[in-house]
Amino acid sequence: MEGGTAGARARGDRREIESAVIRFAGDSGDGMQLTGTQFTQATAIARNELATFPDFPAEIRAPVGTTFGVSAYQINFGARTIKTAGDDLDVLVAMNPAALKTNLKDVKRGGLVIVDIGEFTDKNFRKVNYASNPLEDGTLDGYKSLRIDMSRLTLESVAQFGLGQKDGLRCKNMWALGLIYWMYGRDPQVTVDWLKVRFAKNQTLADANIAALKAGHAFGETAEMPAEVGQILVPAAPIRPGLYRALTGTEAVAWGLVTGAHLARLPMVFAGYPITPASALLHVLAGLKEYDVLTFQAEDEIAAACAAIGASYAGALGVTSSSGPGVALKTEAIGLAIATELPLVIVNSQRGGPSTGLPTKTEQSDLYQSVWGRNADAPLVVLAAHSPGDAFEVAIESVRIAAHYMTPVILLTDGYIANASEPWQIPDLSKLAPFPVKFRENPEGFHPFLRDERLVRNWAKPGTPGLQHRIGGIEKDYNSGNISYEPENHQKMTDVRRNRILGIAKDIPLQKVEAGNAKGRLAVVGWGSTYGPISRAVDRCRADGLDVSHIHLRHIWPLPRNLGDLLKGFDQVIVPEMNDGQLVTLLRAQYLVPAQGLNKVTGKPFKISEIESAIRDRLATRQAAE
Amino acid sequence: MEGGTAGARARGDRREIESAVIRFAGDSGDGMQLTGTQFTQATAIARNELATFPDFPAEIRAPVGTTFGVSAYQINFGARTIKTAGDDLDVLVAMNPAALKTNLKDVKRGGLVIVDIGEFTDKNFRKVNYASNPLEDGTLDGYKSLRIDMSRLTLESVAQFGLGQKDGLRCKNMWALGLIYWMYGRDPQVTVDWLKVRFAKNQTLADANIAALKAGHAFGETAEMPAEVGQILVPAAPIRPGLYRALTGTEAVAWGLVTGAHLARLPMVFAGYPITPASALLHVLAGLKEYDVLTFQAEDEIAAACAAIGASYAGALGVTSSSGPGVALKTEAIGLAIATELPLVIVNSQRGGPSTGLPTKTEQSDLYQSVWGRNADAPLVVLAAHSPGDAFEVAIESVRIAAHYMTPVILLTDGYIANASEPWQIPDLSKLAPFPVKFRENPEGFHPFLRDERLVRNWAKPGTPGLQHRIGGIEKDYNSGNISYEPENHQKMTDVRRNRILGIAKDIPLQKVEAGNAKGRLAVVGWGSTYGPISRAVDRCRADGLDVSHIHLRHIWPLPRNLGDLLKGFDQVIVPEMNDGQLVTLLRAQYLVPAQGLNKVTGKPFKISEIESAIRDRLATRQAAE
Amino acid sequence: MNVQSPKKLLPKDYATDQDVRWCPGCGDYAILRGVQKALADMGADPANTVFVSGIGCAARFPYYVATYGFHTIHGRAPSVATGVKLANPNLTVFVVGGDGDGLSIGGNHTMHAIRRNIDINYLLFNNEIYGLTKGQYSPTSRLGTRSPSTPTGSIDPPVSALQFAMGANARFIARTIDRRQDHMPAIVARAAAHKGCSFVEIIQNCIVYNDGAFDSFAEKDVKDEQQLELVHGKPMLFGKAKNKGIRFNPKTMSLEIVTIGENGISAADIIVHDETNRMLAVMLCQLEPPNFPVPIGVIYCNPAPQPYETAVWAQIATAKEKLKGKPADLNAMLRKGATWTVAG
Amino acid sequence: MNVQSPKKLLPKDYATDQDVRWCPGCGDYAILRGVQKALADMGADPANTVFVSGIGCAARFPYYVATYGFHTIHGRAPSVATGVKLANPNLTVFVVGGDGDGLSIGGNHTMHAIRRNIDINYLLFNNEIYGLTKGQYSPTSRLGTRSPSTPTGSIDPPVSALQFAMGANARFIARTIDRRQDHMPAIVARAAAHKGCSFVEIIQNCIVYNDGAFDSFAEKDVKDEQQLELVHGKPMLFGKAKNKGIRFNPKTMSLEIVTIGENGISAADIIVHDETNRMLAVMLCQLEPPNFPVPIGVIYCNPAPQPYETAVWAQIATAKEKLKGKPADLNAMLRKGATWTVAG
Ligand SMILES: Cc1ncc(C[n+]2csc(CCOP(=O)(O)OP(=O)(O)O)c2C)c(N)n1
Ligand SMILES: Cc1ncc(C[n+]2csc(CCOP(=O)(O)OP(=O)(O)O)c2C)c(N)n1
Ligand code: SF4
Ligand code: SF4
Ligand SMILES: [Mg+2]
Ligand SMILES: [Mg+2]
Repeated sequence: MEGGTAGARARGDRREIESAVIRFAGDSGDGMQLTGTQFTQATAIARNELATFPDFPAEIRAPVGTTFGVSAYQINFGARTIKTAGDDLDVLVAMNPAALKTNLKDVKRGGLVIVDIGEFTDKNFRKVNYASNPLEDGTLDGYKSLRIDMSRLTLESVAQFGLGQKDGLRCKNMWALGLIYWMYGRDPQVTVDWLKVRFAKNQTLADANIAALKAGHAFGETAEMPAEVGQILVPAAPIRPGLYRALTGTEAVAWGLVTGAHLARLPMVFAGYPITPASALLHVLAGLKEYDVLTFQAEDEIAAACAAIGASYAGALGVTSSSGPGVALKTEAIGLAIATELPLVIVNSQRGGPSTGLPTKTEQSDLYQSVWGRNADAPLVVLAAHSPGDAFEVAIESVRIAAHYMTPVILLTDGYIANASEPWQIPDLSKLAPFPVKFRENPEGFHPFLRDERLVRNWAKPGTPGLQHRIGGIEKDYNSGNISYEPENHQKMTDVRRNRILGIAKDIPLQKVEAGNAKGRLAVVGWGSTYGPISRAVDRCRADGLDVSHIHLRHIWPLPRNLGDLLKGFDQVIVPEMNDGQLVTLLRAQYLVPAQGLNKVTGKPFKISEIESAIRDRLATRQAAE
Repeated sequence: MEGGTAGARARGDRREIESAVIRFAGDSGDGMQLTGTQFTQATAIARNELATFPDFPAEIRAPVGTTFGVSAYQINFGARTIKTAGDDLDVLVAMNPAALKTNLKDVKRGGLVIVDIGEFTDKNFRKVNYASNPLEDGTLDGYKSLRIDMSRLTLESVAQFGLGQKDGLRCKNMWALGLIYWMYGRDPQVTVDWLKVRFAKNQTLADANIAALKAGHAFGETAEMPAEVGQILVPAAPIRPGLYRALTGTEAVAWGLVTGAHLARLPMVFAGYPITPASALLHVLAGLKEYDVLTFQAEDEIAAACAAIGASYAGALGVTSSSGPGVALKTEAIGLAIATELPLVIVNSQRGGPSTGLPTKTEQSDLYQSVWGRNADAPLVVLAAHSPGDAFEVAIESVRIAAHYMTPVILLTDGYIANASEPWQIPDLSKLAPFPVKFRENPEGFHPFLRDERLVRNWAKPGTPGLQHRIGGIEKDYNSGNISYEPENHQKMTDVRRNRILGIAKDIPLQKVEAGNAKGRLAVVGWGSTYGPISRAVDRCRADGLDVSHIHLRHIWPLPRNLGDLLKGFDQVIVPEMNDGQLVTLLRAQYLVPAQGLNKVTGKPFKISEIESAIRDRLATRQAAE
Repeated sequence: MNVQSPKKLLPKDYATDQDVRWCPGCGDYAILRGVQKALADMGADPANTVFVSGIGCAARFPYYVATYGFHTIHGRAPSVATGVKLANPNLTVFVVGGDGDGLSIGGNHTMHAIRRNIDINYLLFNNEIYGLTKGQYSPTSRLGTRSPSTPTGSIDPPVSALQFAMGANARFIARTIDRRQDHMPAIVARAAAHKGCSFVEIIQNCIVYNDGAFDSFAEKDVKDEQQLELVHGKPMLFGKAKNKGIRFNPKTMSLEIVTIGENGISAADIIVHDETNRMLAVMLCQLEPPNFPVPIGVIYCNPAPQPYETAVWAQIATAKEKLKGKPADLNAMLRKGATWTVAG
Repeated sequence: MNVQSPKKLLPKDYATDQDVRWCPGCGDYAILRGVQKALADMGADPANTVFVSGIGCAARFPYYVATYGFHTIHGRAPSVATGVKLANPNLTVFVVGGDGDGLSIGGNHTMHAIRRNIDINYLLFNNEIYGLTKGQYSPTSRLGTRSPSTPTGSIDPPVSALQFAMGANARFIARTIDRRQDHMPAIVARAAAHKGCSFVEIIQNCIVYNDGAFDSFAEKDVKDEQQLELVHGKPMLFGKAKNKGIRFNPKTMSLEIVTIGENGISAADIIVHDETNRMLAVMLCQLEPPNFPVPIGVIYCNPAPQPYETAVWAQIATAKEKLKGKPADLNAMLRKGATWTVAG
């Protein structure tokens, strides 16, 4: 079972299990994200498959000890394919009462809770409205628990470095990590190395953190641990040999865009305005200047979109990025790019809405906005990535389509994909086939809206002698590119805009079935970051002999040519989405298939079990009805 | 036949016909809009039914004599119900070669073309690329024509007033109007009276224009007219007795909003930013200050939407208005109104797109944007008006829903409705039932997101003692209204936002069938300004015994409760729209009915004949296939 | 303005029950304290006071003030506030926002609120950084600022909040500092009392992303030397010994620092602050560290005959005069202009 | 800037084949003429010149200039132009827009383009009205303007384009007038030659909706008395007899009109124009009719060491130095940071 301990058996000293889900939770000042990232790294090196889910608080730094200041990092790792961060927790590391309070409900019954009792003080209970000490009042009934005064032990372990109490306690996360490393038999060296680099300018801090890490590890080895805690082995997964790294969705998109631009032989101008969770893309790209990436932090999203459009007009690849509310602001500008038929990539890292909503939580509720969210008949291309690794490919594909079809492309990711990290086999980019853009250079017979057989206009960049031309948002004459208010011409241009985009369907792969048959009783159709839980849920059900298939869309618009036929081959279609039912609307309208939504809007990814039980329900109900 | 001369027969001197379509076309400086408006007025007083279509050039004042400077005004009037401005022209008045060139194709074969030969000069031919004189080169073959040197005759008629040549020629439109008044037996007095008011400050101009008008009229009476021109009688229509006025869609919306606000007992704050064709609403409302209307021209559309939202927060009815590109800019702000559950009316006078598109032309392509064009799950209410008279009612309904359901309402009109005018029986507003808003006043147990059984929150306005509260765009706790990042709460609030809007379906009329049966072979489903041509086309087909029904939607979201069942009662459903297929998508997705689009995107309204032949085609094909 | 409350409220009466969620040590806490004190000093009626904000750390402010409040969207607070004030001119309306909110995405609305002179009180918390989105540089960040979006340093010259406001035709501008609790409440109260748009820059330390950016003049130990505290009618003196002053040099048309008693400088050479002198205000806005002390206090105050909303309502009142005291008759509205009767 | 064209072009060579669609008599025609002459005078290479505009009558401009051109959306031309210039700094980029385009909806982008100091040349056609949308008042319309949206007169004080630009930290501002064909080309050429953002207000008569708004100073017969033609290094004299001048009054800190030969005034009292003096520029921007002649010419020009896009590209160049002349290796990008090998 994903996130489960099924298959546990003893091997040597260590209990062997197939997979485990651990969550580190603590105050935002406790460094839980770093802890999680380090554990991920060590786990990847130990050749487990894995997936992660970082969950930040909305506040920058909420007051210490409050529930809304809790930061958490979850990792699911195993000896077999892992596709989600896991439903329920095997182990929760709770660095304070707030972390316990907000996370305990996710621990599976019988799971292990590790707490730093040094933080379990009356003052801290009050901050989170615990009426009594949860370690004593039965709150932990039904869970295993390990109660350690990590604060004190950490301070002792770093005493020699003469740090103050505050700085000393900052090493607590490393102490906890050391202990977990011991539990799962990880080599702490990767973190030792990393600490040396990170604190290169402050030897004392490096030493203290290393000491805490080692102390935590040693504590595991030497302390009398309750039998049920013990040491655990998650054997190596059958991972393809090669060079790996941890990849977040943000890095994936950044590197994919850069790669795409290089393959298109275009310099890239990225214009953005900070917004959670999209800002990180700007940050990563800002550090890639040597790869012909120019980044521009504009005064707002509108300016960012317009600067990207200006850059495309000037012959670069214009890219802009935001999340829902920011993309909303870009709407009018995107219309201009559609009307002038300029390449433009718009990355939308979706977050919870409406309005400011839940900015740090994930959601996939901008599909409507992407496909239909513009005034007038304004078709463009919409792609969605389903994981960090996938995002790399989809970003390249976005660039290819934008540059070769002279169109805006919206690339959808979400807060989950953006922040999650997964081990990624690093591809050899020299093997990718380039798709260089050919700019118009010949003045003979030129006008800016001359089209090829795919209805794509030629791209002439300022600076080219003899190709001076004017474009704009007013309707253009099909034959000359000049302004035209002619009724029939407007119809023709509307047709061209529609058909050019629809024609892209010829240039994308047919929709494949991820798992299961191409016909059958139930298709589960997903897009974006629901990939993991759908995939696992379908696998589980299929393992039980249920006739269910998984179809996952990368191309949201235009849709793959065969999708309609594919869907019609199933008795039932359900569409799990982290929104109130958006793709399902598109599919129903397109194909008149009675697809049904399975919707979750909580700011959290689906659990496998939620999708699994929906699948079982559907098949059972139908069976009963038949 | 609508726009036809069927039923013509002689009566006295005048040839009697059932209806006629006339278009006045000339340079934008020629005053064609005024001419048309005057003729409309006189025709209404003569008790004909009528509909009009003003068509402006995109330029403010294009150079004289150019095709892109042509301004036209079309009127269809008759002795029976008139629902469109008419397909083809019985009479074209072309004040110059440019007007002839751009309008001749719309004249029906055998129709009458009246030209001012004073403008048919070589210089003017060159301006419009006429290689030869169209009056002589066969261009007018197949048409009747009346060639008059109106320029000279006008100058002669006003010679006594000592105007210069330029000012004198400005009276030409009145001369032409006089002639047409004579043809159709209209009383010029209404225009004489109007000229006196209009030129109250310039007696000479008043006199000159009146003289020109009378001269044109006299010319008809005294000149030897070709027999086929003669005098025409369009008998009075069976019009309901009462007090009438001419009503444009813009006036209708303005007055409807004011009426709605009064019925709701709310002051109104209207915040807009000029944009064609929406600006006129701001202009009309700016003149209604004494009716508790505050108008505010903001620095842009975003500021306008936000000011309206601020006004609603403060306890007024906030209204904003724009057309497609401007509404696009308001998207993020509308999301805020959705999240904070504040009343807001957004009037969208749709125009041709994408981007700047065809700003002065009509289109109904913002349905997608209205229903789906926002980030996140962000439901609101969408209403559409189908004519000026209807717009008055729909505007009132928009206010009612916004104020009583604490929600943004998008009211869709279009360039055609906004500018078209129709005779309107003036209602007695004292007979309308008020729907006063009750503000929260009791501090007992108050929080801002307390809801009633319809899920509508209470509205507490600043200034009320004891109700101080804070609202915002971040997700709110269902039970306290405070900020909440709780997963389950977000789901609950998403449900509430959806269900509150869907619940409005209980409070709107069931969908009725405009014409035809409630079941049958073909339903033609429309919305907005396609009402006229659909209605006439269905009537004609039904008169021929075809089984076709007309359904016209006012409520686009939520849809009327019975609509699904209604549509399922038809073998076929077609959806004519002046867009590339938008309502049809919504209907297919909602009801899985195989509705088909009938789309026209030319910036011009449908012709009756276009819809009629589509109906006949569908019924014939189906018959053949059966 | 209508802020008299029946019973005298204390600063703590303006606090809500919500947890304050800024980073510990953030300058925003001090500003909250200062503003709550100002409200108490003014006797502001919570029921007639509204705080409107955009998005950002600063923009969380309304949740913590026990008046009416509206946390809107990024950059648009001046527009929402304009709507509030237009709808109900009796309300005292504050706008709170950060430098990004007010000068980056919201610059245009800030500008138009100022030039339109609507009677709102804009408190701009300038920490020269984007706090909420984790530290990107802002339009007020100094050249060379290293931030996540400018890893090799920012290269666009910053805008000066106050110079910008003057360019937009401001009629009230002032500056105060998070750490100056003794100074802030009076300035906020002055802004509130001003009829028309008042613009107050409040220097705010972001302890997480821009810590210490203002220490060179804001810290206690340097403030005498590095702050120029302006008071209308008082000479522009500063320094521990109050012996340094600002003089106008007509040749260069600029202000310069002089020391009384040195080079023949006497008290008479020192400019006396005149809040109503626009040119002087423009010059004061240009005084920047490290060459000059930072001017704080009311730099410019020159009210127009009436704020915008007063004129708006006056036009409505004039229109209503037509009605001669009778209620507006909607039937009359529909019957204006040409009508005709179709007889039965 | 890279504007040298191989063969000498004439103004007419910068005209397109498109019908010019402004109202007959519109001031835009004159501006088009003036700009085409400036291009010819500068020897601008049409292939390396781009005109970017927003929406409005003014914004139709690019269609009539035989260079590259982009007619974008309302208010956003500075942003699009920024993208063009960033992508290709070798292009000479002009922005053309009306007062509504540049100061109402687009005010923020105008401000940020100016403060960022990107090397674009902003030509703002100020007709103090919304032309294209048929005559509503604009943010530069004078108080009391009756327009369709302000039937009883506008009540919001206008913004001054040039004061606004100075508030945004402009480094080049100038003004010229549609009717001053003798003056305009040189000013436009100066703007183009300036490295960094240059902002030029061009007074433009809208014959349809705001006819005569500027006649009091723009018409031929009054221009000597009502225009103050500024030339760097030359005294600020005006009047038919060139005997009136501008003097600085240090008491009021303001400019005043004096007449040479009257009240003991001599030529030495008259200010000599110094384009580089910021304070002087601010004061000049405040001179407005009817009390003062209208300053035209280059009011302020004080280039920064480098414009924005130069600094942007310099950072890129620095980053590329790491590559030591080798092409960027994407494989290296993916392999930065921690990696591990899974053996076969
Ligand atoms: C439309 C939109 N764009 C961007 C954001 C992201 N965002 C939130 S606050 C902020 C800037 C914060 O800086 P500032 O206004 O200076 O406030 P501070 O946090 O420093 O107090 C940004 C970019 C947003 N919420 N909405
Ligand atoms: C988003 C958007 N809002 C509004 C408009 C309508 N609009 C077009 S031009 C214009 C203002 C024109 O005034 P100005 O910029 O001064 O130019 P002018 O016509 O006077 O030259 C407006 C409001 C638009 N095209 N797009
Ligand atoms: S990030 Fe900075 S501004 Fe924001 S709350 Fe923390 S310290 Fe304050
Ligand atoms: S409306 Fe005014 S600005 Fe526009 S083209 Fe006509 S005269 Fe020129
Ligand atoms: Mg800030
Ligand atoms: Mg203008």
